[in-house]
Order: sequence, then structure tokens, then C-alpha cells
Amino acid sequence: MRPVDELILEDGAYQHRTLFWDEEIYERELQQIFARAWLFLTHESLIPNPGDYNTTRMGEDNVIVIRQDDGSIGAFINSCRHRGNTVCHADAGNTRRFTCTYHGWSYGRNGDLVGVPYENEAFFGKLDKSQFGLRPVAQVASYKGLVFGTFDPQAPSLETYLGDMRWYLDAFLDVPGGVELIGPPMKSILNCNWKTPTENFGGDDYHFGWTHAAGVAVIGGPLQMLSGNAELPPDVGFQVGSKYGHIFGFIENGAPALQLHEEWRAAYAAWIEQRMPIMVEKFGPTRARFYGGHWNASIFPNCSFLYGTNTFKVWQPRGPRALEVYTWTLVEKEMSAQLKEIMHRSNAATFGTAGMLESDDGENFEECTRNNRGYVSRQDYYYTGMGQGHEGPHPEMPGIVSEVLMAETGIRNFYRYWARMINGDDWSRIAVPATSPLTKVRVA
Amino acid sequence: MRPVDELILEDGAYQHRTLFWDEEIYERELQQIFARAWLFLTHESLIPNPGDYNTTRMGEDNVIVIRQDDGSIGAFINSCRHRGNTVCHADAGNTRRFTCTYHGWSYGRNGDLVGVPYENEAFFGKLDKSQFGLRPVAQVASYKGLVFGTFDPQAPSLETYLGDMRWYLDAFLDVPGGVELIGPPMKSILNCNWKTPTENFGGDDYHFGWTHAAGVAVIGGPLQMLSGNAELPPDVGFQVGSKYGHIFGFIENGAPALQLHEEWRAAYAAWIEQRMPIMVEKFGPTRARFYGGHWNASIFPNCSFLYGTNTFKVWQPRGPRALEVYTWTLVEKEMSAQLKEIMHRSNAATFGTAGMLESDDGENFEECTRNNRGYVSRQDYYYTGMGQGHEGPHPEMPGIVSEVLMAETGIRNFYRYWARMINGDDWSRIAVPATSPLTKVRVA
Amino acid sequence: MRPVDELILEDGAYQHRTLFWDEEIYERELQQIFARAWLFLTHESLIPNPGDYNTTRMGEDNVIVIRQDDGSIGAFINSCRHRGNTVCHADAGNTRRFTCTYHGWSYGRNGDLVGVPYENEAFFGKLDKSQFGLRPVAQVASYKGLVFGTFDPQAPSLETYLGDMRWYLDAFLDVPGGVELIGPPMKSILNCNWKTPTENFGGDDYHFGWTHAAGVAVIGGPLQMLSGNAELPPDVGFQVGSKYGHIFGFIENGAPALQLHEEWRAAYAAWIEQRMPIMVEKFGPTRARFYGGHWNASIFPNCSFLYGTNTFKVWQPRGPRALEVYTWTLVEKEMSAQLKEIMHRSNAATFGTAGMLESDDGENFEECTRNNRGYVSRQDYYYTGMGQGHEGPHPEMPGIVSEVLMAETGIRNFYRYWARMINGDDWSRIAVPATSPLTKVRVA
Amino acid sequence: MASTVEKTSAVAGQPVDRETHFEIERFLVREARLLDQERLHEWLELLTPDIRYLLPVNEIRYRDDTAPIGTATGTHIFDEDYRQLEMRVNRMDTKLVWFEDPKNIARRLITNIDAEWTDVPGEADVYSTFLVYRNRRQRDETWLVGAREDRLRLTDTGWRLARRNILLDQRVVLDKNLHLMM
Amino acid sequence: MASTVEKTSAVAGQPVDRETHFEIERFLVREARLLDQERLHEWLELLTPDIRYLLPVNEIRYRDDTAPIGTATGTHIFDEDYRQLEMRVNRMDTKLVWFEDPKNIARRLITNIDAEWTDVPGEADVYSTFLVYRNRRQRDETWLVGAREDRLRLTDTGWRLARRNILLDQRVVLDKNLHLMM
Amino acid sequence: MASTVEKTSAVAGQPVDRETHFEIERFLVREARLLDQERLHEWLELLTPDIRYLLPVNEIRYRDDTAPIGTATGTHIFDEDYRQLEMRVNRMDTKLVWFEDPKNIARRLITNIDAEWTDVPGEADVYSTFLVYRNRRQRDETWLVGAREDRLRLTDTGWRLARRNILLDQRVVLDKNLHLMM
Ligand code: FES
Ligand code: FES
Ligand code: FES
Ligand SMILES: [Fe+3]
Ligand SMILES: [Fe+3]
Ligand SMILES: [Fe+3]
Repeated sequence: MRPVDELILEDGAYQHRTLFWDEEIYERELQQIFARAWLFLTHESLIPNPGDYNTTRMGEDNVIVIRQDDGSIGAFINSCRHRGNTVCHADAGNTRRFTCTYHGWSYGRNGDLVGVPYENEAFFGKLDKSQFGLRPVAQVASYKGLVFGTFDPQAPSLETYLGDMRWYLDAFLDVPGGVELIGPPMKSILNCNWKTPTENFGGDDYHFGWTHAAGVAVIGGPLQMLSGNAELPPDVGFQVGSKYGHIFGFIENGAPALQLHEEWRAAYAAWIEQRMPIMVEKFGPTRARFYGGHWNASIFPNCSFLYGTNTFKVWQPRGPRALEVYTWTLVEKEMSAQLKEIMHRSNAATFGTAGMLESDDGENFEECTRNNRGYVSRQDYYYTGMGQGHEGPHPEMPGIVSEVLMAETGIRNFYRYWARMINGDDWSRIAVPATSPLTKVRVA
Repeated sequence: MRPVDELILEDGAYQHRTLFWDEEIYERELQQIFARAWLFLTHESLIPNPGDYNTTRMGEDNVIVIRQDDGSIGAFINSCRHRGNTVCHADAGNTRRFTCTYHGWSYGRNGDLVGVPYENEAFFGKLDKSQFGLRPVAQVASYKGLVFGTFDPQAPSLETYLGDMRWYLDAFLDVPGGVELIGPPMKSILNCNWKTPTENFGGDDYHFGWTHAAGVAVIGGPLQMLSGNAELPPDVGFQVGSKYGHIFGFIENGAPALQLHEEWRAAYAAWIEQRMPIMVEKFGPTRARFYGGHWNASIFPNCSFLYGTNTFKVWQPRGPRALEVYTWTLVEKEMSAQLKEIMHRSNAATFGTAGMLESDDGENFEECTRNNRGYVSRQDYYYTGMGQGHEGPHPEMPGIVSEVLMAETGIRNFYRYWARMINGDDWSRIAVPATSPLTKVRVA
Repeated sequence: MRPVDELILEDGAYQHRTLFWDEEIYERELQQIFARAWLFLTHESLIPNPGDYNTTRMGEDNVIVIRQDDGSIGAFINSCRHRGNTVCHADAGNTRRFTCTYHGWSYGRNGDLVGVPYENEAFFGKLDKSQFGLRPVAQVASYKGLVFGTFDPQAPSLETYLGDMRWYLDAFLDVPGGVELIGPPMKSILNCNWKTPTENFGGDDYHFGWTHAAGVAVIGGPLQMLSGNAELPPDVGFQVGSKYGHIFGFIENGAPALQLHEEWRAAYAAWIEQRMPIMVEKFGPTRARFYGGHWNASIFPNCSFLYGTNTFKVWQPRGPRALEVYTWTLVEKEMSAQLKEIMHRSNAATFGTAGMLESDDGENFEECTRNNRGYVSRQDYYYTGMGQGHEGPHPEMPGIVSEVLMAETGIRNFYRYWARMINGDDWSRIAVPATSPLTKVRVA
Repeated sequence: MASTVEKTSAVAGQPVDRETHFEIERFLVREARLLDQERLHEWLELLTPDIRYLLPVNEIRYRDDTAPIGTATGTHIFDEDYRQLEMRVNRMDTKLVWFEDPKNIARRLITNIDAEWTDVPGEADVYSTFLVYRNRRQRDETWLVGAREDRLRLTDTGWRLARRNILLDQRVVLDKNLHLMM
Repeated sequence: MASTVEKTSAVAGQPVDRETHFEIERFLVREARLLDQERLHEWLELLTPDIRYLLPVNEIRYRDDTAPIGTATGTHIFDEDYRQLEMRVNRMDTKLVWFEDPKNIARRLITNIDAEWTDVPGEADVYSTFLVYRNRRQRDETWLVGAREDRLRLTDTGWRLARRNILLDQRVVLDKNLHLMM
Repeated sequence: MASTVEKTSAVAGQPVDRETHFEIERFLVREARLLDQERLHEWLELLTPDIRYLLPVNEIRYRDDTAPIGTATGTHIFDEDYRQLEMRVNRMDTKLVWFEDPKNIARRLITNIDAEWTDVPGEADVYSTFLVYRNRRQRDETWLVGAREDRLRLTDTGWRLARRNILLDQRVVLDKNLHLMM
């Protein structure tokens, strides 16, 4: 593995292709990123009652996320402390205990080891059960319904970690009644590195008109003109890179653009219009704009969503060249059942496993990884310099903001923070504003 | 790979989870364990006549085991000395020569290179054929019909290697007429580390009532009460760990317990009863008990059997996360054809590839390996402290003996010897009695 | 990885078995051999017109080979310079541009980046497109229709690289009108190391009678007597090892031997007879003999062909234990359509994917690799000492020539050059005549 | 072709007669062939205007787990009506679907056909199992196994597909997409 | 359903008539569906009391090798009578089979059905090939291909399975178990 | 067996009648079984003397690419007449084919049979799909999926195979050879 300052050059504009292939780099990612960063677990709405649980993954670790009796949420590694067997095989459910199928040890909702067969006869009553509870995730927290966890006890609070990104997120998370995710999630695989879809969903409006030329052509609506890059989108937008590597991109008034049919878009537009006054009052005109626009966003390292469309995804890494995609639908709690149905179906038909736009993206992502199989190809760098020098602080909006919609501002930001994390930098150093030392200039 | 004294702690009570995942540790196992220890090859009864052969594996090496003209048994690596092609593709057969399909070199029963096409025209008669015989397994020996081999010329004799374990084994191997294996073996795969089934079949009575709750419930018989850990087994038993890492576990009077039907159990019980006087005379009351009981046992590193049930297995490693299982039925030569048939069918229906109990075990084994995919999970230790402090030398029985049936005595013993072997210790050091230096205490 | 002088011993007569298994050695091969040597790309006849292209591989790198507007041939890595996506998914075609499906960057026939969406809006016209053309293959050249490329700008010219081998090749490449390849190529896989089929097709007449005993028996013709090594071939022949590791083997008068039917052989023989006077005049009697004989040959590192049969193959490596075979039919341009058809069908029926002789070879090749899975097996050496001491310079013919047909002269030569390349020797050192320093003697 | 009258005389829940079974088998085999050949507009003609085309997600729950949790209203990978299916076909017509150019190969093997009459005259419930294989680019493969619960309707122009519920036997779809009709 | 009389008039070794073939095809398709749906007690009802259910191990020997060696009496992965099969079904009823909870998905695709009359009146030898697919937990897959040599018997209550010899086309079973009926 | 007369009265391009379909289905199922059982000489008897047996290479081209380039006259993995097929069978008889000893297991699952009359009396165009599975040595597997376009001819001794075009759904054949008939 090359030194980090040879992996990421020119403020994130160049990434060495080994980032998308190398096993050693991936091991470092598991250690320095997935064992330290806040990772998306589930949404509170999916486990409302005590004992409700979901199983998911953090990096390559299997975890159980379960509502506690006191209403809080706990998360635990899904592996028995005795010989390591899986203690829960379901995607979701409600339970008082998780009983291991191997020797019958059982664990409570809080992870405590509560049952051990033949505890007296075999252990002579001397087993210190308190030493053998399920390994807890170090910190678990919820931000307005979105539940995250980190394996690092030293990690800053979730609020601190989300940082500036909250200023944007609130503009829909704080809608009256809040939001929820509709599950169960679809699950599928991608034979690509986990960073590629994260950067794409977070900050790549540039691909939309070409990759999705066919889909937008038949869906119609305000973005149809983008098909084949015929024209620039009707309204302007911008990209943002924020502290800790989060990415945010915005298209004015685009929210309903990818709902499947004209009248579905109308229904969603009507909903937004009806809600808008409340949002304006709450956030003022600038931020309220976000509520009516279309977002692409990624929360570092592997959680992405498109507000408006309304797809919500986690890219679960599985080695450096593959991942599993979990896909939910994001809706507002107070929307009508019909509107939620419209969004759930539109999401499935666009970015679901059989979605028309999903199928446009997948191969591009995979080939960006698979071509690194070539030894000579792999010695090269990828390039994301678009909009460099045309971005910076903004009077009203936090983070580094691009001048125009088509910019790789957020992507460069993502790789700058990737470099700090992979370096093993202390959290305090990672926190300093994102003007980075990675200015080594590439020699072609 | 961590230093060995960080891999195995507290006399074998803790094993670092990388033992069940790491490629580097596995390479060391191939070098220090599978290239040095005595490995099970076949049973003499399966290759009775000159030229009879079986093919099998030693670690990841393919070998041929063949009865020599003088009645002895030889074993050779199944790879041509010219370009490396396989010289025998059959599971079993009888032959005078193994002829390579590539260039036609042929080898005799004793591995000698006996035929080389165009030896004069192409080699001008100058090829020293004695230099190119099939690579022999360094030592091959039989213990009362069970044939083992080792690649290590320095390895102690098979008798020495089996050591104390012989005192137990003899109690059924020395039955009048001796024992035999019924083949051909079933072969299937397990996506788990090879050590997990070895420890389980050798010394894990603790899992029986829970893992196999359903099977014993419908089979009935004396062990039925164990289903779901309802009660402790009717008669007592114990676990033993012996020199060189062998494991032995015993349940009083359990021999016929897992024969499939009431009358089948009766038939087997009748056979034992009829034989018992001879065994008592031969071994005295203590050891004769073994003949009527049920055993779980593993011969280090990867050969296991259940006396009584009567399944005999070898866990052929295939990388750190997979193996192939070979399964034979173990019977006494002098049993009637009907009784052998009962045992062969009972074995298939319980621990065969489609066996009801086999299907209970497999997933547990696999998950104990697969959960180590998680980087954070993998930093932890597994625990087998059951019965620690309640075991020791026994007035009558060799090895370290547990006070009660449910104990991980044999499993700890297995890992203590694993540590000595992996360390590359000289055979003389490995031989010293099994009170080990691995007393480093784990800090949770 | 062992030092090179322990990998190849006694002038190439012994190769350590890790050469056919080890990942680290393979990485070195990609770097020192496939990123430096001249590799076969295509035949000029397959891309006659401007814009005609084939896609293929160089080592593990995907490349496009395309006829330029000026009639020259260019080759480029088939990976977009932006995020790395594949720019061409077809096997062959004709195009003006390659447009990436991800963001729509497009590249001209000469690899130049000619189209970038929103170049002004997104890049503010400041993108230096000249920096982002497709990565060119450093050198591309054609030798009498056979097109090769190398990633190494320092590599000697193709003519120099082919060296002495040209003296042999010309004997059919210079036939009036020249030769051509019939495509599209068949593609199949082999789970073996890439060196095994290269050495086999290049210099292993020794396997023919035994491996292909069945095929030659039913095809009949002059080689039928070789079936089961019944007799030596009717006419003599020899093996040659030439500079840079190329291999050449020759059987007198054998050219039509493997055409499928008697009258097909007759038709081909008639063609040769009719052509022979021209060839004799052009090359003199010695070399003209080649035109009527059957050749096995490999151009270092992974291109093989059988003149006469007339199969042409490239062994595309895919890790140390697998490869993809590309198979074309080699014919003379001026042959009649019927004769070309005969050869195309004979090639398919003998060395095509479903070929009778192809199916004889495949498993031998695979087992020579797969048996190295064994740790003990892998510590050994393979042996190719046949004819050592019975070879040397020849009064008329260049290279090291064997006294008799059955000799591993060319194979030893191949491994001597493999050792020089893998060593990272400078091209000037590689060039010195092939009496090698690899004389370390093996200790059995 | 047996007349509608004849059919409607059939008893609900009863297996269809041999002749009808043959017709239905022909229908499913030819439908599969149309899809394999990418004759998508002809395929649309085999659908009724009120078609419902479904593929539900297989969420994994323990056997004793009945109560749905969270907001889960169930998720479908396909939940399409005629208009959505037509949109997919029209999308292919744009020739802008890079994923399908060069053309992907897909093959649908239909087996275990079992049909019975419903209480709606002229409508049959048809069960079938499938193996769908996709091969694309140099060597990418997709293997899908499952079953289909179809409602077929006998119209004046022959049998038509009125409903399809696809039971895809996977929890995690083992490919980058399901960009094909089953 | 054709009457037994009719059948017994058939000639041993002859392919069954088209009508009988259709009945047998229906029988095998519905049997497979019952197993896929885990309706195991209904499946037991399709077996004769004297059923023999076999799956032999494919030991690999050279073609010229005739003499059996060693004690080998042959090994069967399944060698079951009605009582053993019933025991397996009862075991599932205990709800203690952790391996099957959450439920595994299994799909049996039955093809190449070929039937001929035997010299026993009302009994047919039926050959069929299969692809059995199992999908469990998040993404574990099992793929099994082979053939079955069945003896079917026509009883007053219809066709019943009297014997099944499963030819599983594997030497090494490429999964942790064969915990499913084929 | 329906008489040739009856057949020739059929209309070109029309699906065959149910009875004929049954005969053709029997033919293909038994042909597959003969091959699985390695009864190769009996298989040869099912071929017409003028048989053409083809398996073309699937070269990958963009959809808008019509013009063939280079010298490409097309390549076939199989391009065989009766004499070549007979040579393959005779080769197996030599007992010198090491690759097939010990015997390989191969299983051919034939599905989606669809037949229609041609304008040649007594000849039908028959489409079918296949899954071919091969298992050999300890655990090598080959999985092949595709379709066959057959021409069947009704002769005095029954149906015979006059032409077979195999559509193997792979660009890169994912095994070391195709040493088996499909
Ligand atoms: S592994 Fe869980 S109880 Fe033993
Ligand atoms: S590899 Fe065995 S004879 Fe050459
Ligand atoms: S990756 Fe090719 S244009 Fe972006
Ligand atoms: Fe996209
Ligand atoms: Fe067990
Ligand atoms: Fe060969």
C-alpha cells in the first residue's frame, strides 16, 4: 500500500486506482473507517416497540439493532460469545431473548447473557456471565429517527459527526411529524468498490443525463430535457462538501421529478406546496427551498439517499470489489397512505433492484472497479477535478459550496476525509476544516 | 499473525478468533501440523489385497494409499514427477501401475517410475528413473486396522503418537475379530474451519441436547430426555484430553442410543451383552465399560468418530474457511450382515450427508467461522472454560480427566497441543505432559 | 517468493512448483513480463479498414486495438480516464468514437479525448483534454500481419524481439499473399497456469502420442501410428529454443496430418505441393521444408500456434491458476474458400473449444496447476531435462537446436528467459545469448 | 382452441382438462420465447389491460413471528400495471439503454406447469417454476430460480396474462439488478 | 382417471399412452409442489407403505474396474423406508429443527419425464430429471442436478410412489447437508 | 404413431397438433436420455444421414453494427456432419479417451419444447431450451444453458434429427472444453 499522500492528490482531485482494488487498503478501511465512523443502522420507525429488532451489518460485522425496554436502542454483534455462532438469523422481528442454536446460551434484549444450560452442573455456578454478554456497539444514537452506531468509544457524538450536514438534513427531517423508512429493504449486490456508489449518489449530478438518458426520456417531467445531456436542468443547483466527508447536492424544485407518472408528480407537488408555508416559517426562504428541491446526498462513509425520489440506500462493503445494497423508501410520516404508496412504487421502479435507473448505474460502478484488475491500468489515477477553483465557503450555507450544479466538489471532499481517516488521524485532527494538506501535485 | 501466546490463553480456555479465519495461520497449520502430524488415510479392510488402493488427502495434498505386494501399505503423493499431472483419478480400485495421461510415465505399486516412453530415443537411456518415483509419504503405519501417515520422517512412531489414547481405543479395537470401516465414504463440504468439527466431535457433549433437540426427540431411546436439555443424561460420563492433543468423551451405557429404531437398538444391545464377558475378561470391569458406552473422540488433528453411533469422519481442510467431510460406518468385523446393515443405515440417517443430526451441526460449525469475516468480531476470543479446575489426572485412567460429563477438558487440551505444534516446537518438547505454559491471562 | 536462482535450476531443467501456484510470483509476472514483453493483439486482416477494432487483453489489462485513419494500428487501455469505466463492450466493430456510458466522455480512434459534456458549464473550458486521452499501449507493431503490442517504451523493436524466430516464421508468413486469421475467435477457460499450455504447444511433441492417443487413432493419417506411442513418427523433426524465450518444434512433412478426413488432407497436400516450388526458390530447400511440415510454436510469453493444423491461440492469464484461451484459424490468404473452410472446420474439430484433441489436453494442463494446492507437493520441482546435452547451435538453423524430435530443448529455453525477465533484468542483459547462469544444481 | 363456453362449464378449483393444459403450456412457452427474443411489443399483447405484475421481497422472519413490525407495508421489487410495463418497453425503444447494448442473452426455462380453474369463468390459476439465465459481456452470469403464480384469462383472441406473482427464491438478489422480465 | 383394468391391459416395457403420461406428469408436478410448500404430511400420503427411497453414493472407479474392493457393500445417503421418512416429517413437527427456522426456500424443477409399463399390472417405471435449488439465510445457495428412477403404482386412490432411486450427479455433495427430499 | 400422410396434410408455419407434439417431446426426452447414458451408437441412429450439427460462436457486437469486419466468415464450435459425429463416437470406442475415464456424469434437462410444421412435408422445426450439467472427478462442475433449433423429419422408422443449431448462451465458454453433445 502506497503512502496516503500518494493515494490522494491535489485536494482530492486524483485518487490512485488501487483504492478501488487493493486488499491491503481495504483492510485498513475496515480498521480505520468502518470500525471508527458512525454507520447507518436503521430508522426508529422500523423498530418502534420494545424487543423489535433489525439485523444489519457494520462494515463486515453482523449486528443486531434492538429497541430496549426503556425505549432506547441498543446494538450488538450478532455472534455468540461461546464459540461464535450466529444468535439471530432473521431480518427483523420481536423477541425477549436471542438463544444460540449451538449450546443454547441465551441473551437478553440488552445483550446480557441470561441463560446458560447446566450452569451449575457444568460450570459449578462459577461462570461470570457478566463477562460474556453480546459485544455491544460502542455508541448508538438517533438523529431525528435515523439510527447510527459506531464501534469507536472515542468517536465524537453523532451530532458533532453530522456537523454542518445537519443544517441541510433538518430541512426535511424536521418536517412536521418527521420522516420514516418503508421496509423491508430490498437487498442486492454490486461487484464494485463501496466508495464508487457513495460518491455517485452523493455528488455526481454530472452522470445523470447520460447514464440515465433512457429512463428520464420515458418518465418525462422536468428532467426529461436532460436526456442525452440535451440541455442543462431547468433550475440551478449546487454541490456541497461538509466536515467529516459528507456530500450534498441540490437541484432547485426537482423534488417530484422522478415520480413515475405525471399525476403522481402532481400529487407529490401538491403535498409540498401545502407544506411549504410551514417550512418557510420554520427555516426561512433559503432553507425552505431545499424542501421543494431534489437532493443527492451521502453520509460518510456508506449511506446515501435521494430526497424527492425518495430512495435511501446503504452500501454494505464485502471485500474491496463487492458490496450489498440495502434499499428503503423514504417518506414523511404524515403523508397519506396513497402518497406513500406512490413513492414506494416510484422508488421501486426507478432505484429499486429492478429499477429502470438502478440498472443504468450498476454496470458503470462495476466496471470502474473491475478494470483495476489490469496491472498497468491499476498504476494510474482517477480524476475528479470538475469545478476545482469554483467552490468555497458560502455566505449563507455551511461547508464548501460549488458555484454550479455540475461539480465534483463533494467528491473531492469525500476523498480528503477518506485520506484523514485511513491515515489513522486522531478525531481532533480529522475535525479541522476541510482545507487539506493533500496538495501534492500529480506528475502525469 | 499474532504471537502464539496471544492466540491461545489460559491453558487453552481462550482461542483468538483469527484461528478460524486467517490465511497466514492456515499456511502455518499446513506446514507445522498437516505436514508433521499423523493423518488418517484409510482402514486396512478397505484395501485388503495387493494393488488395492484408495485416494485421499493429507492436508491439501492428494495421496494414493495402496496395498503393496508384500502386504504392507504404501502412500504416495498423487502427482506425476514430470510436469505434475494427477496419476490416479479414481476413489478406489486395484492396479499394477499408475500411468500418467499426459506423457505416459508409469509408476508401480511401490511408487517407482517403471515406464518412460521413448526412454532411449528421447533420454538416450540416461534418465535416472530412481530419482523420479512418486513422492512417498515419509511414514505409513497401521494401528489395529486404522492406517495413518505422516510427511515428517522425524515424527514419533504412530504408537507413541497415539500414546495414552490407545488405552481407550483398544477397548473396542481389540474386540475379537477387530473392526472395519464400511465404504465408500460419503463426501460433502462444510464452509467452516477444520478445528471446529474436530473439537465438537471430540469433546462437546454440551451441545448435544440443544443442537440435536429435534433428532433425539423423534429417535427416542435413552438420550431422548436430553432433547432441549430437559434433563442430564441417565448415566454419568466424562471428558479426557490426552498427549498430542487427542480428545475422548464418554457416556455410560450409551452405545446403542442413536440406532434409529427401538428394535435396532435392542439388536445392538444384545450383541454388546453377548460380547461383554469377553471384554471384561480382556480389559477388566473399568475399561470394559467403554465397550458398552457411547464415545465421542478426535485423533489430533482432524479425525473423529463416535463409537456406538457408529460414524467415522475425517475433516479434510480446504483453506481456513472450508473443508470436505469423509464419512464411513464403523462396525465390528464379526457382526452379522444384518447388524452391519442396521448400523450402516443408522449412521446414514443420523450423521450421513442427509443425516438428521448432521444437518443440525453443519450450520453451527459454519457460522462459528463465517462470523469472523467481521473485522471487529475477529479481534475477540472464543471461550471454552467449562470444567476448568474440575479436571486432572485420574487414578485409573490416563490423560487429563474431567469430573463430569459436560466439560471442555478435551477441547482445551486440543488447543494447547495446537499451540505447541503451530509454534514449530520440536517433537521432544511437544511430548512433555500437557500442563502448558499458555497461562497468560486474558484482559477482557 | 524464493530467489529466482532457486526457482529455475540446471539451465531450465527444473522449475519450482510455486511458479504454477504462487500469487506473489504471478504479480511479478504481470509487472516484469506482461507489462514489458511484446504480446499478441490481433491480425491485420481482422481490422482492415479505418475504425475497425478488436478488443482483447494484455496480461490482465483490457485493451482496444483499432485501425487508424492513416492505416496504422493503435492500441489503448479500455478504461475511461475519468472514473475508469469500460469505454467499449464489443468484441469487434467499426467506430469513429468510443463514448463512455457513465458521464459521456468520448474518445477518438487515436484515443484522444474529443468530447466532454458541459465542458464549458462544468469545467469552465479549463479542462486540458490532451492530458486525458485513453492510455496508449507504448509500442504497437505488425510483423507480416501479426500485430503485437508492449507496455514498455524501452522494449526492443518487435523485429529484434522476434529475433531468430523470424528465420522460421518467414517460411510461412512470406508465402505469396501472406496469411490471415479467421475469426471471431472461440473463447474458453482453463484452470491452469498460463505457462503450461505455452510450453506444451511450443515444445512438447513428447505428449502427442499418449495424450492424443484416441484422436489420432480415429483421424488416421501419417500420425496415426503415434497413437499410444506405438511408433516414432515417420519422419524426423527437432525442437528449437530461440532468443527471448520463443519455442519452435518441427515434424517433417506433417503439415496436413491433422486435417480431419483423408480427402481434406489430400486437398491441403495438393495445395502445398503446388506452392512448394515458389517456396524452394524463395527460401532454398532447407527452409522450404518447413512449409511442408507441421510446427508447434510459442512466441514468448503466451502466444502459440500449430502450423499445419492450423490453430492459433493466445493464453490470456487470469490469476496464477486460470486463463482464457482465444482460438483462431490460421490460413493462407490465397487459399480457395473451400480449402479455408476445410481448415476452419478441422481446427474446430481438433483444437477448438469442442475439439477432440483440445479435450485431451485441458485436464492435463489443469492438474499440473491444481496439484500445487498441496503444501508438501508445492515444495518440489518439476523436471524437463529431456535431451539435455543433446542440443546446441546448428550449422544452418538459428537458436539452440535439439538432435531429435522428442526433446525439451525449447521448454528449458522458455524458462531460462522467464527467469531473466522475472528477475527484472535490463533488456540488454536479457538479449545476451541463451547460455544461462542458472546452473545451480538441484539437491533431491 | 376450446370455446369459452366449454371452459366456463369447468368447476372452480379443479385441474384443467388435458386440452386446456396443452393450450396453457403453449402460451407460457411462447411467452418465454418472445421475451428471450426481445419481442417486447408482442409480449405486451399477451397481457390484459388490467394486468398486475408483482415480485415481493422475501423478508426473513422466524416461523413463530406473525406480527409485522415497524412501518413495513411490504416491499415489491416489481409492482407494476400495464402502464409501467409499457414504459419499460418504450424505454428499450429509445436505444439509449447502454446496459442492453451489446444485447444481453437471457433464457427462460419454464417447468412444473400446473393449472386449475377459478370461480371466474374462463380464468385459470396457473403455477409454474422457472430457471432464468442471463449471460452478458464477456462472462457475466445471472442465475435465477423461482415460481410464478399466474392468473390466465381466456379471451376471444386466446389466453392472456391477467396477473403474475413472481416468487423469486432469493433474499439478497445475487446480481446488480433484475433488468429482465420473468 | 383411467381405470386400473385399462392400464393392466398395457404391455410391459412399452411407453405409457398419452393419457397415462399426462396423469403421471401431473403426479410428479404436484408432488414437487407439495414438497416446495413443505406440506410434508400430504406428501407422505403419496407414498405406498412399502416405499423404498434411495440415494446411492457415486464412487469413482475406472471403466475397466469391475471387482468391488474392500468391505464396500455400497453406501446410500438415503436408504429409507416409510417409517424413516415419517420420522423425518415428525421431526419437522417438533419445531426444534433450528436449521429450518427461519424457513428455507427450496424449489424442485422436474423435467424429461419418461414412463413405461412394467410387468406388474398397474405399475410404471418413471424416469425424470431434476434441478433442485435451495436458498436460505441471507444468500446461501444449493444447486442439485440429477435424475430419479421411480416406480409408480396405480391404486384405487390414484398414483402412488412405490420406489425412488435418486441419481444425484455429484461425487462430493457441494453443501453442508442434503436436508431436503428430492 | 401418426402416419406421414396425416402429417403432410399439415400447414407450414402452423404449430403441430397435440399428438405430434407429444411424439416430438418423447423423441427429445429419449434422445437426451440416450446421451446421458452414453448410448452413443443408438444416438447416431436418431440422426438423418444428411444431419448438420452446429454451434456458432456468439461474437459480441453493438446493436447498430451490421457490417461484418475483417475476414470473419463466422466461427462454429461445432460444425459437423454425420461423418464427423460418427468419428466422435468411434473415438470414445477406442477406450483411449482419458478425459472420460473414470466416466463423466452429464445430465441434459430439456424444456420449452415448441414445434411447427415446415413447408417440407413431414418435417417440423422444433425449438427447445436446455440446461446441461456435467459433474466429473471429485467436484468439477459445468453448467450450460441455451436453446436448440432443430429440424425433425418423420421417416418410416419414426422421427429423426436432420439439423440442430445450438444456441449456447455464453461468449466465453466457462469450462476447459465442450466435450459433450447438447
Ligand atoms: S456457540 Fe453459542 S452457545 Fe455455544
Ligand atoms: S506429466 Fe506425467 S508424464 Fe508428463
Ligand atoms: S467514467 Fe467515463 S465519463 Fe465518467
Ligand atoms: Fe445514477
Ligand atoms: Fe452434533
Ligand atoms: Fe496436446
